[in-house]
Amino acid sequence: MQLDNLYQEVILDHYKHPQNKKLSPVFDAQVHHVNPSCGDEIDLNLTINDGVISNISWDGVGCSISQASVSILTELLIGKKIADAYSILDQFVALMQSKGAVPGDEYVLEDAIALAGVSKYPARIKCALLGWMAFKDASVQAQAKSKLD
Amino acid sequence: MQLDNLYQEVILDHYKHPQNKKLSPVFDAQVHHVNPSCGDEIDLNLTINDGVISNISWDGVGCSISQASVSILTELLIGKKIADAYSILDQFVALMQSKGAVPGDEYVLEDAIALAGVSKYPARIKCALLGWMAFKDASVQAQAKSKLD
Amino acid sequence: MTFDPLVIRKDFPIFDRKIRDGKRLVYLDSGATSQKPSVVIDAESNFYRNHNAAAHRGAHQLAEEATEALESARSVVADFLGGATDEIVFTKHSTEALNLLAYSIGDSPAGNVFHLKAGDEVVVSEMEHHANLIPWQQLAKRTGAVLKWFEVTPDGRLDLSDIESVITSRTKIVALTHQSNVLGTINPLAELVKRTHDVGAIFILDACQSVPHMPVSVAALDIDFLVFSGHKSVGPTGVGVLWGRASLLAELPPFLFGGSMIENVTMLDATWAPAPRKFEPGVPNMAQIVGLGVALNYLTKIGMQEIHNHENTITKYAISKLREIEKLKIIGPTDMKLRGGAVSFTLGEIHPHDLGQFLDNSGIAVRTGHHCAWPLTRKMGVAATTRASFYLYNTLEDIDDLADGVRDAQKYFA
Amino acid sequence: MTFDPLVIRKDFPIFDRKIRDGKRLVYLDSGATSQKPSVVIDAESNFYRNHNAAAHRGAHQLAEEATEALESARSVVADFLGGATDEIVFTKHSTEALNLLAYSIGDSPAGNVFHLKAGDEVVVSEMEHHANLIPWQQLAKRTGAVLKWFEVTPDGRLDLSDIESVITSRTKIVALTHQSNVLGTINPLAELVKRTHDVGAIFILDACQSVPHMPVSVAALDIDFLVFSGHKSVGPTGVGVLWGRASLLAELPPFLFGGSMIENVTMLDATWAPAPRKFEPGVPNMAQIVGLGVALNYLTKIGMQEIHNHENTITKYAISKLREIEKLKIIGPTDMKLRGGAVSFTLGEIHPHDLGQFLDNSGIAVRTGHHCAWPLTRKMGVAATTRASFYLYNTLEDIDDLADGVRDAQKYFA
Ligand SMILES: Cc1ncc(COP(=O)(O)O)c(C=O)c1O
Ligand SMILES: Cc1ncc(COP(=O)(O)O)c(C=O)c1O
Repeated sequence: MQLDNLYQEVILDHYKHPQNKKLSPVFDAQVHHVNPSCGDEIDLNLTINDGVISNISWDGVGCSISQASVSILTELLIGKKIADAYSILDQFVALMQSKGAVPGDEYVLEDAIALAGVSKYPARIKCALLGWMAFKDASVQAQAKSKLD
Repeated sequence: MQLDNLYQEVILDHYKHPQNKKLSPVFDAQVHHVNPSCGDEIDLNLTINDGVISNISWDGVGCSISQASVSILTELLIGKKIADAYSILDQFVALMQSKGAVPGDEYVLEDAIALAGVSKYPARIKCALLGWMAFKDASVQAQAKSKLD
Repeated sequence: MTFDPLVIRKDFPIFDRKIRDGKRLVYLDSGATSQKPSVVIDAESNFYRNHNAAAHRGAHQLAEEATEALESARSVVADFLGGATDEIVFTKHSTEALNLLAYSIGDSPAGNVFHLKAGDEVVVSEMEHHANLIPWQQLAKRTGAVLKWFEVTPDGRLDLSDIESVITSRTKIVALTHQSNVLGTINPLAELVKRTHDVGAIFILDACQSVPHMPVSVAALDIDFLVFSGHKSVGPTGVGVLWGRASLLAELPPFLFGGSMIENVTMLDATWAPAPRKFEPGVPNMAQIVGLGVALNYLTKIGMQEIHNHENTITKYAISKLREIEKLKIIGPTDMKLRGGAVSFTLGEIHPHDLGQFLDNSGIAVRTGHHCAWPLTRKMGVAATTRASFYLYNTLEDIDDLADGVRDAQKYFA
Repeated sequence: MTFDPLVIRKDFPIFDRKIRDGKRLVYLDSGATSQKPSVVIDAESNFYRNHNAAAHRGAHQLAEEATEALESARSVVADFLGGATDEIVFTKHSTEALNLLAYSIGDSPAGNVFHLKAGDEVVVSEMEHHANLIPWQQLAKRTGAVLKWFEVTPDGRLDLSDIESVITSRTKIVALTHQSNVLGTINPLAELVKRTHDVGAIFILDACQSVPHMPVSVAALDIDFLVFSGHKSVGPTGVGVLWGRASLLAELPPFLFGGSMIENVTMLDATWAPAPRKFEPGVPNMAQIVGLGVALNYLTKIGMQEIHNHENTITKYAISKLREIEKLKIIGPTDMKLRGGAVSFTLGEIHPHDLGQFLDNSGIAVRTGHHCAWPLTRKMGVAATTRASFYLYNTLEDIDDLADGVRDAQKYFA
């Protein structure tokens, strides 16, 4: 079934068993993002130590794609240097906007590669990106804060 | 030529030799009407004595249809009782809006019957009616004034 | 002529195409936009091919024909609504028509019947589409008027229990939807219009979801303004209608300014042509207006009552089939007396986006989300719903496919 | 490919029809609206037949296709103008686009770059179309800003001799036409834009009569906003374009309020999506937008420079032929360096309405009147003019027919 390209097992797994879906009480930055076209919402907390992402936690309502995507994101980015996280983010966004034209680098994107099928469903790209945009926003805020400290 | 139905000789005659085209200095009502779609303008002065139209005079710029139409109007309506003038006006308006479907009563409309061809050119109906609407307006004002007097 | 959706479908070329590698198109999204019959598509093409010129702007034959085509469409719309020809204003969609009203009302000087001063009240409801909510929020901000609203009951009806405290002597405008695009609820207008007029206010009807689907007569409803969109009424995109009582349109200030809406213009000032012209500056959306005329004639020929009866049959069947599905919850009234053919529902933990995607994969087009009525979905306690909406070309088979699809989705995401 | 209007005419089905009992159509009214090639007509039909659904509003295949069609057209328009995709806002026509600017500017709060306070100045010219005049008159009334204007010289050019006293440090907005729809005059933008930016004001270009006829690059012109209409650019009726600098669109408040232009909505308030979405509420005029994309691609394929050259040839020929006619007076510049392909004239005592009617009887479509630029015709000292306006499908033979027709009319009304 064509749909299985979109809903890969990895995605359904993350959807049913979302990782880090419990807001941690301590964080450097907290953001709330909404997808205005469908009403999906996410809260995301981020902690950065010495340029390394030490924690990402989240809560929210949304479709399997948005939930799985943020769950995968947390597994992928926690422990990474912030610069490396940005490079992964860029590759993920490029993959989403590729309309299925590029395969994506599995070595870099790991489980996130399972979301490649989303790029063929334009209306769902925003779902996949919701958590990533929240992360990006939070990281900017966290870094600005660390400069002030 | 099809066009000759529109530009009947009577019309071109009136256009070249317009009747009563010189504003009389005395009047019961004076109106200024404009055709906003083409910019044509008319001033019309009207005098009513004991319910009889004793004078209509006018000045203005406009196409042959509008000029001929008001010239014909003055010849037709001067000397008529106001009630009769309204009945002629109604018949003329009906003729203009007929899309060529009714011939018009020559006994009532006299020279104005020559304007029947206009009804087939919707964009020109307003030209033919410009003077008539000015007359109608002036007559209402003149009668209102006579009631006050 | 008996009503047969299978015959009607033949008029709509889109049903000849296939979805997602060869599946039959089950189009259940007419609440968002309707499909178009060939006669409408051809009317637009025919206008361009044979009569295209700037209407009301030329003394040449093409311009005359374009004007005639435009003005006959206007009288078709007037007849369809039971109004007068000069009471029909063409816009690009209902959204523009509602904004026209809100802006023009906001521009009405003191002394004008529409003038709003601080403390005057404008009434809407919690079930409004954003298009009939945000323009009034903005109007309230500009004028200092107060925005009030009817709440929605848990079963999806307007709560009219406190009608006298919502519509009061301070109320100037009441703007309500005829049928909710989310819940399907049809509102009881008689009582609302009466109360509105009793307090001397103006009643504006958002008829986007009713005019395409049932007989609507502005005279019988005794309302003051009505808007609907061509694209939801088997007509072209890019055309909407504002109907207004002649006496009110005469008093309402214009909204968009430009060519052919004027009486006189100098460098510093301008005066206006009579309605409807004063509301229609610029070269009109002529081909679309002509197409809309043909669309409404098409609907009239089939019969608005017949269409409504058919939708009732479909909706009743859909509700009964959907209610059999475990965990499926219909958001909105289930009593057919209170509703039209838009059915929203949730499906347990399965997100509407996922359900919609799954159905799409089977060729079934539904809409998911807040349906541009976000305060309403919030009020109903759901983040989003899945909506199936019906029209003259839908069949009972479409409903069976929908119900089967929903069950399959349940298995897939289990 | 060499430019051949006879070949191009074959793309436009309307030239297959006859006028007034069998006469050849000589269409010289493209300044009012252009004719449409089959590819454009078919693009609209094809959208309805195969891809019709509410763009940006569904997760189903048709909605995806509709969205894709809409957004590709947006990027075609952006490329055509030399702007970015997100800088393109679709409206129903230029008139709406100019009103959008005037209303949104008028709604800008203090602190916003667009905010106008009493005494600020808005500059237009005496040669503006009503669509680029009345919205600014109204804006001035609403805000207390002062409307100022460039005068027009007797030979039909903008009088820039006092540019420094017209555009001053109090100027906030300068809104001018690129090419006069009456005189054909092309305005010297470089000087005007520079002065506008020097005083820190915003430059808005009414490009209705230029974008369809010559290469126009918003980047090269260094302007801030531009509007044009699809129907004058071989595109469908019912679609127009507002281009704006991204940074300015971001700051400009929205105009029409409704669905799909929002970020969040509660009963009392709303926040907006980023541009262009915040300016496009409601189900878009999708088929028309798609048609416009195809229209601009059609023009690009032929070549905007080629089209412009062709129009120059036609216009030069027309001016020389018309000037041979006794009593005929051209209203506007006759130097080809200063003008494009719209030629207005008077013919002694013969009223334009009569001349136009006579020409129509020979199959020749021209426009007569004040052409929605009444202050201009008054300034030029004429009640009305006859206007012949040219486009890619016109031929020298069309001009010969026009000149012959004018002479015949002279005899007829002598
Ligand atoms: C210079 C100019 N500006 C504005 C307009 C208005 O265009 P539209 O009627 O398409 O809105 C026109 C066309 O009539 C025009 O020629
Ligand atoms: C109830 C209601 N009102 C207003 C609208 C807005 O219609 P449009 O987008 O055609 O302007 C819609 C459709 O989306 C609707 O369902």
